[in-house]
Amino acid sequence: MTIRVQSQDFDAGAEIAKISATNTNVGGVCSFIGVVRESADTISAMTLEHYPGMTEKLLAKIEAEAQERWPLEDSLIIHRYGRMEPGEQIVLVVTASAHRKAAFEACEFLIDWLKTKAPFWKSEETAEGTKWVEAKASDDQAADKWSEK
Amino acid sequence: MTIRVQSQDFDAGAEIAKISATNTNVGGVCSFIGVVRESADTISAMTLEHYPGMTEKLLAKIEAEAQERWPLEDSLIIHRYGRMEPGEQIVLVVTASAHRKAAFEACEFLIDWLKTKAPFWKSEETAEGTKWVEAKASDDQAADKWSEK
Amino acid sequence: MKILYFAHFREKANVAEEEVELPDGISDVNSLIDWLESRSDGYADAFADRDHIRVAVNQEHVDFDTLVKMGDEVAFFPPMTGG
Amino acid sequence: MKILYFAHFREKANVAEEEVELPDGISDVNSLIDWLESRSDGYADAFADRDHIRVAVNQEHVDFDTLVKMGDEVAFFPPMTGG
Repeated sequence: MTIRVQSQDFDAGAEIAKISATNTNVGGVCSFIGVVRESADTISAMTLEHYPGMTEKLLAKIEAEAQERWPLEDSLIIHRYGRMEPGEQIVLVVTASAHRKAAFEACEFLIDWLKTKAPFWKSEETAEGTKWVEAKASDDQAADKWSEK
Repeated sequence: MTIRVQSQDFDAGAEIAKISATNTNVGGVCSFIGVVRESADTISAMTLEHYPGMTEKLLAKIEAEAQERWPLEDSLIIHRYGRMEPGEQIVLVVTASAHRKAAFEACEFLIDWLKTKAPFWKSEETAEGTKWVEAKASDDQAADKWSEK
Repeated sequence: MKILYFAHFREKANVAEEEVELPDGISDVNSLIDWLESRSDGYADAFADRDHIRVAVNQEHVDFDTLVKMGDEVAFFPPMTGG
Repeated sequence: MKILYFAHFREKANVAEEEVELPDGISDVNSLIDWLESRSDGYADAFADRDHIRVAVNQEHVDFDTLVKMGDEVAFFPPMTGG
């Protein structure tokens, strides 16, 4: 049940190991690491801007929602902001549960949600200069599939 | 594209970090760690037996199938055998792809498959002695959902 | 009222954060945007495509018909692209 | 023919691995199981619940009507419980 919004990099392996050792009710730990990818435009770097205050508030809210929807023993979200080069880690989501299905679903729910509902904005440095990344319809669809009836 | 069947423990964090650094086409790395859980019968330990030779062959086959079905940049399966106590790691699956959906699906496919189709058998040490773990219908259903039409 | 601008809103309006005195007749987000647009070409450009405006009032994501008043913190930004 | 036994098959038949000479009339997995069952109470017990027998021939998971012959490696085990 930890949230960190930070500019510095993180040690994903160490963070995952910590969650994995939470308690002996944990049967499965699912994690997702988002990494800056070199796209077709050969990005030299991207910069993530966020809304300090609102970000932390929303992340806490969505983590609480994941806790309510799935029987999680523990969870962790780390999201970076600032300038990052290809290969650098952007985001880490870790979920631990007695059962693997809950761990997988909660992890995917959290990352789908971060993509579309957390106040972060990416700009990319391309050959033609810096431009804001457009939101993707596929990300909205991924987030919508978790909407409760 | 690595498979290891071994009795010794592994450093999940270091393994995940290695996959994550594969190449700059990787946008997302999904991983799952299966851990020995203390169940209602308060297991003191479990022992995993396997079919040497057939295990490695089947794991290579299923990893190749995952590579065919999803655009993976890299993948790793480590599965232990032997005696393990609660809190110990049993299995690690890591998948890396340009896109998170492929990484998540391939990772879940591999672990669902390992649960039901890889020649491993668990016995648990309980208060009443050692007993073989029964296969679960829920695991079969999880594996069946990946069957191709 | 404190207004925050993120991403291309900040770049086009050329301001990250400002304190404004609201003129009469501004009751909700819609009328606030109408007024901001009228302030300069930069603001007009920033708010030109209303389908791509997202707004938070006091750090809650809200609709354009949400009421606003002096003392609120209002933020304008495009659709989120985190993760 | 080499026969391997895993999990409760090994415990009940009290053997992990054996080389057997097949008597006449054994052509497929079904008839092989019939013969093995007849060898002792331990084997009979191991193979009593046919719904829970899984079999591999030359390390390929197969059905009971699969043909078997001398030189094959046949393995018996319960449904898998890995992961």
